[in-house]
Parts: sequence; C-alpha cells; structure tokens
Amino acid sequence: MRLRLQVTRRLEPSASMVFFVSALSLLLAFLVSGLLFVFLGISPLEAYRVFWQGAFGSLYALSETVKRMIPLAIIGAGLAVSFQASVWNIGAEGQMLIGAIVGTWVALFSPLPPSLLLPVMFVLGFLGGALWGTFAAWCRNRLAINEIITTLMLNYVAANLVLYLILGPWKGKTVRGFAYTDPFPQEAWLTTIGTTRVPLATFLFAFLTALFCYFLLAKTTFGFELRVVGRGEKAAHLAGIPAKRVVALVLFLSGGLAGIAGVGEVSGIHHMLRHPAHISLGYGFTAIIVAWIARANPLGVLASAFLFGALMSGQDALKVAFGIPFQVMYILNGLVLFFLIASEQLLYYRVTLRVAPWGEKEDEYDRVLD
Amino acid sequence: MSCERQEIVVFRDITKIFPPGILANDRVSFGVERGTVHVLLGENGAGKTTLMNILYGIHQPDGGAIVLRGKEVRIPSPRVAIELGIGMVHQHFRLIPNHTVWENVVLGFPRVPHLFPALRARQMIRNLSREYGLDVDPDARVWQLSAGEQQRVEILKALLRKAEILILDEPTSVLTPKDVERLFLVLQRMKEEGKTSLFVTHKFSEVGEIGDRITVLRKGRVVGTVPRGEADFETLAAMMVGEKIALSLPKKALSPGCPLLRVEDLWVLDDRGFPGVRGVSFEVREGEIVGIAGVVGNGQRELTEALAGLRPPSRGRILLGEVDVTAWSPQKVREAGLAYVPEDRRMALVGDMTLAENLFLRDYRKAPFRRGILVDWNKVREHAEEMIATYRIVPPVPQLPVRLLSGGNRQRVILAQVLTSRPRVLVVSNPTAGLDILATDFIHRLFLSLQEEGVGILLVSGDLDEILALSDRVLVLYRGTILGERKRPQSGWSEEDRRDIGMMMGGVPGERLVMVR
Amino acid sequence: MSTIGFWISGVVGRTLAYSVPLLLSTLGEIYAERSGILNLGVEGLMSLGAFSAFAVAFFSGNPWLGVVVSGIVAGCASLVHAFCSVTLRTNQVVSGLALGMLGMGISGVLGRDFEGKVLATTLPVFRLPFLSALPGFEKHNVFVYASLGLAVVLWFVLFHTRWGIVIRSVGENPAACDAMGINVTLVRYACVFFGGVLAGLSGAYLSLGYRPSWSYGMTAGIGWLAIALTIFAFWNPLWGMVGAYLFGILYHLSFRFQAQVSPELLNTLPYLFPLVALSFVSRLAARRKVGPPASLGVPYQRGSS
Amino acid sequence: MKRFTVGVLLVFLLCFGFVALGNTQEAKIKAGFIYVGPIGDFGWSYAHDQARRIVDDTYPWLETVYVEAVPEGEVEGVIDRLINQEGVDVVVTTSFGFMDGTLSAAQRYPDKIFFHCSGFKRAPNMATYMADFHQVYYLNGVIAGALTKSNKLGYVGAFPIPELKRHINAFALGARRVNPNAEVLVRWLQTSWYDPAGAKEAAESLIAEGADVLAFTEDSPTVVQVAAEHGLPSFGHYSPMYKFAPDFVASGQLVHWEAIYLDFFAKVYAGLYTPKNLENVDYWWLLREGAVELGADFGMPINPVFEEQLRSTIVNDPVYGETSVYDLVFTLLKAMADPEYAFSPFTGPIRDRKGNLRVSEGVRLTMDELITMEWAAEGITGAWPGEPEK
Repeated sequence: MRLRLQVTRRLEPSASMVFFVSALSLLLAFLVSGLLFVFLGISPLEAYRVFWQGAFGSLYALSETVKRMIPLAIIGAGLAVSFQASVWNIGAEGQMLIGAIVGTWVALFSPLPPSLLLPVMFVLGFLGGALWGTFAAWCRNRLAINEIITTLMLNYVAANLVLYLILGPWKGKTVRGFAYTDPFPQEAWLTTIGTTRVPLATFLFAFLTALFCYFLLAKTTFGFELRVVGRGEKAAHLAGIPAKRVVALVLFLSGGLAGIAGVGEVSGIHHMLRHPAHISLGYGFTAIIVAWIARANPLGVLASAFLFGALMSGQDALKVAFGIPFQVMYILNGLVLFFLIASEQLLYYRVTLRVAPWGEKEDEYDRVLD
Repeated sequence: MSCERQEIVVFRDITKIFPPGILANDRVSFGVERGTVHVLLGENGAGKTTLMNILYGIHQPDGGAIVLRGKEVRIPSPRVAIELGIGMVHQHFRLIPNHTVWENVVLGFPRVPHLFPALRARQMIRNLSREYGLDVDPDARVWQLSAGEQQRVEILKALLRKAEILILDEPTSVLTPKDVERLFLVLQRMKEEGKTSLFVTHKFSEVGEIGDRITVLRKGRVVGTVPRGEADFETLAAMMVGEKIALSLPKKALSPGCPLLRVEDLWVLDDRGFPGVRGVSFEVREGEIVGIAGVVGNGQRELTEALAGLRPPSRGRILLGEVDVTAWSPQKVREAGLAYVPEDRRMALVGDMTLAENLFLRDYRKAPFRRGILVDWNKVREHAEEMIATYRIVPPVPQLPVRLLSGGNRQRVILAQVLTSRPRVLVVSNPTAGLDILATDFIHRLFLSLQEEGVGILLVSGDLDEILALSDRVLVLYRGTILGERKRPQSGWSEEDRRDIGMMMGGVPGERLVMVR
Repeated sequence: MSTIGFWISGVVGRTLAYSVPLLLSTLGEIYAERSGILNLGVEGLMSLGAFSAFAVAFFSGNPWLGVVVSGIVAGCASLVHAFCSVTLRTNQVVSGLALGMLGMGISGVLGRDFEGKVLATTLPVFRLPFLSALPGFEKHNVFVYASLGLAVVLWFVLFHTRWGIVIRSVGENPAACDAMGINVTLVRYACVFFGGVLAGLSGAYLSLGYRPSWSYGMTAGIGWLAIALTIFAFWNPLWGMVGAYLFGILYHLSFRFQAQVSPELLNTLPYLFPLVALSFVSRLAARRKVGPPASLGVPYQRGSS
Repeated sequence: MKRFTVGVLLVFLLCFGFVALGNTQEAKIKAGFIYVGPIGDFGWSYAHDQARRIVDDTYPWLETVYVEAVPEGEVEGVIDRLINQEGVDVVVTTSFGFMDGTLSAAQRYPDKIFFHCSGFKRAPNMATYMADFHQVYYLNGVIAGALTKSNKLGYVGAFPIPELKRHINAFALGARRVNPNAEVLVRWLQTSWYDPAGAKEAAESLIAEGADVLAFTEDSPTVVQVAAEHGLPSFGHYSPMYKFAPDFVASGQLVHWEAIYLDFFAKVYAGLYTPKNLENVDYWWLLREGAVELGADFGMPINPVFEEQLRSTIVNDPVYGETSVYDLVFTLLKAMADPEYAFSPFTGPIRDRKGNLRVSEGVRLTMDELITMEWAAEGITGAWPGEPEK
C-alpha cells in the first residue's frame, strides 16, 4: 500500500509539471528554429524579440493574438468534447464554413428586423454547423461509414458550396462581379473591443464555451455518458447508454460550435462571405491540434488556443519585419508540435514507470491496456 | 539413456524486478529434464509467467542465468528463443483473428517460399497435424475457431519451428475436458519425440495427470520441486498458498422457490448470422444456482447476451417472473431485476475511468447519483467508498483508473456494480476466469450467500469444477442446444455425474435422467 | 475508331495520367497503415518530393536522378514520423500533422529560387505499341503504367507473399509478431519509409512529368485525399486503385461536362462519390470483419500490449 | 511605351522633385506592399513584387517592404503592423478582397497614403489602380483566329467574374475579326487562381474537343505547357511564359505594374499626391500607358516562330482592307496604344451570344461598363455562370 499515493499522484502529472515541461519544450523548439533564422540571414535574437513583441509586446499585439485565439478556442472546445467521446471530427473546417454560409444568409437575405440579425445569425449558424456535423453522425450510425472520411470529404463539399454561392446566386451587387457577397449591413457586424479588432461577443463566448464544455464533461450525466462511450463502447452498451445518440449529439455540438466560429468570422472580421480559404485560415485543422495538445480538456483548450493564437500573430510580426517566406511559419509550427508531443511523452513515461499492476498476472494487466 | 535424463534447461538464481520495485522472481533456481513434462504450479502473481517470459526472451532477468543444454545463454528476444528451439503458447493466444490459420502459422517462419507461401504452408500444416493429432483447417480464419482449435494453431506454430522446449501458459483454462485430453495426448506424443514441455498452471488437479515433475512457485520464489506422486493435492495447495485453505465450499442444500427466470424455446443468432442458440428452454428458481456447462463457443455468449438484452432473440420468450422481457434493452432488463456479469470484463468496465465512475456506471441515471442533468459526484464518491469497503476492493482508492486493478478486484467492481440494485436474478459468465484462489473463493462464497438470500443464479462457465462446486442443477449446452440436465444429488456430485457431464460437453448425450421442464 | 471510342479512350487516358499521384500516395499510405502507423503527413512529403525532384533534375539535367532523390528525401523525412511514433511512441496524429507542416514549410522555403524555372529535360514519353497511339494515351510517361502495375504488385505482395503476411500481422497484432521473432520496429520503420518514398515519387511525377515545373502548393490537397482513399479502399491496394481512378475520372469528367452540367455541382462530385460508394459496401465489410488494422495508431511496446 | 512613361515621370521629377528635395534632403518614403499570394506564385503577386523591386531600385529615396500570402480578412492587422512596427508611409494592397480593410485602415490613419489595386472605393488618402488586359486579349484573339485550323479556340478561366468575361469577350471578338467561324470554348476552374491540376485537365479536355489554340487566365504556366505537349500554339498570361515553350507560345499578355508604381510614387514624393487629394485618383492603365504589353516575352510581341505564318495569312479587314494578320496586329496595337486611344475592342455594334445588342453602332463601352461586364460575346460556347438573360 506504500505505493498507493505515488500511483495516484503520478497518474495525473501535476499542472505545474505539465506547464514546466511544455514551456521547456517550447523553448527548445524556439532554440532549434534559431538555426532556421540563421539560415535565412536573420539574427535569431532579433527574431525572438520581434516574435515576442508581435505576440505579447503590446496591447495591440495581444489583441491580434486573442483574435486568432477565439475561433481556435470555440472550435477546439467542441472538438475536445468529441475527442472525449472518441468521435474523430476532422470536419470543423467545413462545419465552420456552413456556419458562415448560414450567417451570411441571415445577414443579407432574411427579412428580420436589424436588432434581431445578430442573435438569429448565431442561432442558425450553430444549427447549420450542427446539422452538417450530424450528417456525419448519421453516416456513421446508419451506414457504418467512418466519420473521419465523411467529415474530411464534407470539408470539400462545404468549400465548393461557398464558391458556388459567391460566384452564383449570392454574388454581390456592389463588388463589381468579383466573387464576394455584398457587405453585411452594419447591424450584422459584431462590436469590437475598443480600437482592436477583437469582437467582444465571440471573445466572451470563447470563455463561456470552454466553461460550458468543461461543465458538460465533468458535471453532467450526458458528459459522463459520452466519456463512457469514448472509452469503452461495449461497457456503454451494457450500461444502457445509447451510443448512437451520444455520437449524434457530440457531432451536433462540435459541428454547431464550429458553425458559431464561422459566424463569428464573417460577422466579426470579414463582414461578407468570400473565398473559403480566406474565411477559415485553417482554423478547423489547427483546432484539432489545439484540442490534442490540451488533452481534450476544454479548459486546457483555452491555454493551447492562446498559444496557437500567439504563434500565428507572432509569426505575422516576423513576416512583416523580415519579409521572410510565409512557409517559414509551417517549419516553426512543425517544430513546436514535434517538441510538444515529445515532451508529452516524457510526462507519460514518468507516469507509466511508476504505475505497476497490483500484484497480479502481467498478462491480465496487458490485456486491458491494449 | 543418460542424455535423456540430462537437464535441458536450468534456471539459476533468476531475479526479476518490475518498477517500482515489485519482485516478480526472487532467485528462482530449478532444472527441467529433457523429454519430460515439467509443471510449474503457482497462484496468479506467483511469477510463473514472468519466469517463462524470461525464458522466451520477452523479459530480461535482473539477475541470474539460464543454462540451456549445458551452456549459459542470453536470450535477448523471442527470435533468439525460437532459434534456440524454444516455443511458447501464451495464455492469451498471440494470434491474429482476421488472418487465416496458415497465415498465423507461417508468420515470421523463414522456410516457406516468399511467393505464394500458402501452398507450401498448407502442406506443412497438414503433415504436422497428422503427426501430432493437431486437427485444424489451414484456411479457416482464426476468429471462426474454438479456443481449443486456436491453441492447436499456437502449438503448430511452435512445432513448425522445431521447438524442443514448449512453454504452455495456463493451457487448459479455456478448454473442454475433451480438449484437455487431446492436449495431453499431444504432449504425450511430443514426449515420445524427445521434446520437453513446460506446463504452467494454477490447477493442481491437472498436475497429477500430466506432470513428470512439479515445481511450485509462491510470491516469486521456488517453494520446491517434487516428482509426480510424491505430493498430494492438499500438500501442493499448501505449498502454493502458503497456508492450509479449505478447499470445500459451505454449499447448503436449499429448496428452491418459485421460478424467477423462464426461458422458452429461445433462438439467438451469433455474430455471423447463424443460430448460436437453438431452441433452449429452462428456468431458474428462487434461491437456486443453475449451472450451464459447456465448451466455450457453444452458444453461451449468445444465450447470456440475449438474457441481458444485448442481443435480440430471433424466436422464443424470456420471462422474468410473469413479465415478458424478450428483446428489452439491457437497462430495462436490469431494472426488471436481472443483473448480468459478462465474461469479458471490458464489457462491464471502462479501464480508463476511475473506480468511482465504474462503480456507479450502471446506476448513473438513477437517484441519488443524478440530480436533473447533473451527476452528484459527492454521492458517487460516498457510494464508491461504501462499495470498496463491502467488496474489499484493493487498492481502496476511488480515483484510481480501473485498468490498474488486478483481475480479481476488477471482478469485485463488476459484482458491486450489478448487486447495488439488488437483482432477483443474476446471470454470470465465467466469473472466475483468470483469478487467483482467494479471489475465486471470495466470489464463490458471495454467490452462495446470494443464493441464501433467495437470488436465482444462472452460472455459465467453462470450468466444470466451478459448475459442480456451486450448482444445484447443471445444464449442458452443446452447439446451441441443451444436451442434458443433472440435478445435484443429496450426497453431492459423484464421479459418474462428472464423467457424464464431461461427455455431454463433448457432444455425447447422456441418458436423460430429468427431462427439461 | 468511332468518335465515341475516341472520346472514351481520351477520358480513360487522362484519368490514368491524372490519378498517378493520388494512386501512388494512397498505396504508400495503405502500406504504412497496414503496419499500424497512421501518417497524416502525406501532403508535406509529396511537396518535399516534388521540390527535391525538380531541384535535382534542374541542376543535373537528369530527371531520373530527380526521381530517385525525391524518393529518398521523402522516405527519409517520413522516418522522422517513424521515429516519433514507433520509437518515442508519441501521438501519431499530431506527429503526422507536424511532419506535414515541416514538409510543406521546407519545400516552400528552399523552393523559392526554383519557382518558375524551366527544366531542360522532363520525364520522357513512354511508348507502348498500339496503346500509345490511342487518343489520351500519347503523352504518358512510364509512371502512368508503372503505378498501375505497382498497385497490382503491392496487392500481390500484401496478400500472397511472406512479407505481406508480416506487414499485415504487425498492423494487426504486433505482440504476436514480436513473439514470433519478427522485428516489429523494423517492419514499421520500413513501411513508413516505403510510404514516404511513394509519396515522394508521386510528388516527382507532378513536378517532372504531369506538369513539369515547381511551385509551392502544386500538390493541391492530393495527400489528404490519399488518406481518405485509404479508408475507402479498406486498406487494399486494388481498391485503392479503383478509388484513385474513380476520383480521377470524375475529376476529369467535371471539365468534359461543364457545358452541360453546372460546374459547381461537378466540382463536388469527386468528393461525394467515396461517401456514396462507402454507404453501399460498408455494411457488407463490417459483416466480413474487414476494418482498419487492429493496432492502427497504437504504439507497440514489448511486454505491454 | 514604357520608356515614354518613364520619360514623363522624369520630367515630373525635374519640375517638382527638386522643390521637395530642396526642403527635405534626407526625406525618404517607406512603402509597404501587401500581397494576397506568395511572391513565388509566378502569377499575380509575383508580378506585383517584380514591379516593387523595380521601383525600389529606381528611386533611391524609396524604401519598400512586403508581406506575402496575407489572407484577405487579415489585411487590417498587417497594415497596422506595417505602420506601427515598420513605420511605412504608403501602403499598397494588391487584391480586390483587401478593399474594405484598406478603406477602414485609411480612415484610421488619415495621414498615411493607401494605394489599392482593382477596387473602386477611394478616400482622400486612398487611391486605386488597375492595369487591364482586354486590349491585349483582343490582339491575342486576332492572332489565334489566324492560327486555328479547327476554328476552335480553347480558354481556361479561373473564376467567371467580369474581368475574365471581358477578356474572353475581347479574345472572341478579336478572333472573329479575322476568322468569322472561330469559336471560343470556355472551361472554368472555380477553385482557386492557382490550380495547375485543374488547368491541366481543363486544357486537356479542350484539346480533346478539338481546340487547337489555347489561352487562359490562371496563375501558372500549365496551359502553355499542355498546349506545347500537344504541339499547339498558346498565349502566355501575366508573366513572360515564352521560356516554358519557346516554339509554341505565340504571344500573350504581360503586365507592367511598375509603370503605375513609378508614376504614383514619383507624384507622392513630389508632393502632388498627399493624404488629402486622392479621392479621385484612379489609375486604369492600358497599352497606351505601358501598364500592359502584348507578347510572349518582354519585347517580343509575336513569337518569331509564328511570324511567317501570320504574314502569309491575308484577311480582308472591314477597316483596313486586305492585310496580313501580322500587319493587322501591329496596326491595331498602334491604334489602341496611341494617346488618342483610336480604337477600342468594344466598339459597337456588338451582340451577345443570345442575340441581344450589347453595344450600339459606333458606341464605345465606358470603363464602368467594362468592369461590370457579364454577357458573353458571339462565338463563345460553354458554361457562363451569371450570364444575363437580356
């Protein structure tokens, strides 16, 4: 029994441990990318300074970081929930675009009074993304098609839908025939915080989403159900948990949140619908990584979304300051990711080395691990 | 011949420590003679498997040496072990269910051609099968095979690689008495060929039949090595456990009450869409333990899953008391008073979730655990602590993930899960598979006390000893039908009953003393 | 030959040529996943292959040297993923995504100076008697036929050779393979490497044959499609070939029928077809227990699984 | 033409520049260029960056920085960084999608100068500019019409927007001037401005349908390469694509953004353009101003390989009478490039392919009509999203 305390403590590496190891790995990633800057003929120290200034150095820099963080956090929280249920939704990109489409429809074509525009945009945007996600759930539940392939393919379909709309029926009257919709009426714009371009509503919503998803997972019966489904579908079946409904609801929620992020982008940043590549900036994919790094913990998503927001905004500053090829950013991100997962492994090892089977057959222990 | 008497393997002071300091083998020393069947007896956790894994190169010893054919050897990997003529049949078969038999057998075997290995492989398998009486279809997929057949595939794998030393880890735990007999014949045949078997088991009943010498391990140490016939069961048991334990259960003769569970002409399809249960009818009464004997794969899974609501029957009725619960959901069946303990513990437990979460898994929807849409985690923890105390679950840490528990403790968690709601009928499937003596004993006694409380128990098990020890009535399931029934005589089961039931498990119907219903 | 015959032969010929990179990278991913390693970095590996092939062919004037180097470069890059997921046992999804980013980034940065450059010699046209006279087939290089042949060969290797058994077994149950003396680590490294090589070659085909030039982003999402097609193909090279060609024919036909059918709808068809096709076969496959390799994405550690 | 513009500029400099120089000896202008694509894309952003380098080299008092691959929604943030972090005085944004962001930034930085490409919204400190190809496409069409044997010309377009429709119409009108039977088959990509695989398959399907001369609007030399593989003539787009197929690129369209930049920055430096008076500054520069050029490569209006064939093709032109196509091209080029703008491709009467009269007899389309053009000219076949009924 002497070992007991050790086991429980090691199982969940302490928050400070996680923080310390992650910070260390980030630092290492930056040290290595210093070589990259040398290769590009830039003083690494100068690059670090610009990066830091550009991501955190001023209120303005912080606002740019937060602007990127918002969609990542909203989508990431939803994905964290779906990963907890072992539902591999990699279609947030498409769900986000559907949200943007629905939001655009409300803003431009619905007969609603101006004061109702924004709330309805968000509600319907949520529903749009949610239904797009639920379609993947339907394919999984009814047709037994793996949701990875459906959600991935539906991304392309959603992007083509946006293209169709901006080139066809929704092409703006005031955009000289270019592939954009008309700008939204002012009532459909989100108010920003002060002089920044951070929309207040989605900023608050990002935190609410994280709290809501955390609450959902940790405190509610549904959260318990979806965690059981995610970790042992057989056990869920025996316990009478309707796995199919859980899968559908999880995709409904994570798709809906992506949809809200989409509405937030068009009404907070673009004020119109435009080429899909410019609406999402790959938020849907980056959010997958954000949710992974946070170990599918919605509160952790806030932190990792902030980190990735900072990476994006610091890299903007680097781009502006040195005119370096934009692909340098991919190298940097790749390095950061490699170091982060390697460090996670470090944490995990410490844990497994300490945890031993409780005095029974090894095989029995092995079987459950596999 | 003198060389036949020679010790082919000698373990010399083998020590193995698992982090964070669990001593799995403590200076284990003994020798195995060539051309014998050497039994390694010990409880679960005694270090038998660890020692065998060291011999097979899966683990490296922290101290000591292995002497093979008189030479000290280092076995860094199973590949080297195979080259040294060592084969191993693991307790949980290392087979690939989606692959065919021949694919499994020739996996990593260099002496089949690179192209179209199937042709040569089939031929080799047929030859070996004939030679040793190991009967399997080379083209069958492994998931279609019974446990006995799968074991034969494992043995074929070793024999094909010219193994001179065959390690068998708990080989009989999944076999029918008939299959056990066949296995023993194979071992006998191998002995005649001069091959050596290392037979790892915790059932001393098998020891006398097959073992030439017996080494008993306890808590990682060798208690002693005895030749066959020099020790009786009681002594061996004492050597194993370290104290005298009562081998008999306090089974009382109770008169059963009214029927609680009635099954009428039940037909259930298996995963492949064929009828796995074909027209089964029986009943379980209040305070009665009904044993379903049979070899794994004769419809037990389909039957129990149909009862538990996991698998809708294609025909027939299931009645709980007077209520027809046919094709109800698992949850509704459970609320109607039938609790189910599946054989596969992963079906009932979620390894990555905590003890506390697992303990209220089946009741999470009900008060007091649920308040509206919320889970009352305080109640959950209180409940967990209560259950941990009642069922003596170790370690008593509600926040510990269940996957870190031992098998016995996991089974206690499952029993705690299902008994919380005070069921009237308990359906259990192989409740003690893989558990040590103490855990088995705990569970058996629990069943008996439940019986005294009036619970009707349907005990499905492949372990005939267990069935006989507990049941008031025994039904034998063979190929989805009930082949026969025996009632426990006042005096207890006789050898004849035992033999009859064993025969029926192998498909030979005994005379029907009691007609079903 | 009749007009319709010319039309069909033209469409088929184009389909074969267009589908080559998709087919090659799908085959590579099938092998990696069959050994149990999910590699999401295909797109980056393709980009790396396309760039290195172009750069080498540009300097050496020999496209074949470019082909060889592209395979080696992408193969070696994929070993980074193998190191992370096999040796370090990290999360394969994240490490694959990271590899993809690195591949895109490195090829993009180093490729700056090669954008818009012209190759002196590109992959030569490969002529087969009779066939090369057909419309749509005149300009094919050797990759077009080799990739088709490779799909068949890889199917054969996977299901009718000893190596194939080993690879599939490692993906299903590495512990069983380890117990049989198979070097699980080696097999997984080799399969990931091979997958990387094929991704690199498909990049080389793009930059030296299909459209001889280098520009960043020329892989245009083919690597991602390959990952989806791998699932579609149920990890079988022949089905991978069917999927790649089906995608290719729909893609090409979307331009042929543009005058008749709305281009927006046509553009989505190639992405919808795998879902439609899967909805027909997935239940059947589930019944026959055809699914992903059982240990796909699960790191193997001796004695613990 | 280019030299002419540069000459004009130098005069400007002489007249006004010295005044400014006299005042602020050290005065330097820092300009930030924002591109929507990577500068290596060999298309739109590449051409702008080439022009940036030229102005940077030409004017010692000008310092330039650039930011590439900026998503359209991010332009304001990048402008903020350029102004606050790099201290630029002039911001050049080079995508239509940057328009609203640039305007909003212009309002927030009233003392900075903004220069936006291809848009129509202006402010006292925000001017707009564009170089248009429709004249050059017309000339390409004339050449194509003479080169085709099947009377089918193929055209691959990225997006069906007025700019491309204008270009295709001009191409078709030019072709039918010398070859009334010429047809233009159109294929759209509708994915991205840069989509080599799409361009390749689109070009291949055009060739399969009988097109034997190809033109395109997409940011890669794919179509030129495909045509060359089949031994067919084609027209380069945007950058010199002669080198990709020296024997097959008949001509093409080339851009000289530097013509506009040189003029604009000189005027900014001279104090002619201030943050107060740009409300009506809108460059719409064509052949005359040297912003665009006809040719497969700089200084090569027609590839010599095709010269013989074009010289020997004699047509009876309604205006110039019996003339070789070669001469006709240069006659028209001169007419369009002259300061009086003597000829416009869109001079009536022109009917669309549905028979509606689009340009009345003797009328020329205005710039506004040109940049909102949606109809399809006669001789065009294929999908035409957004085609008006009447």
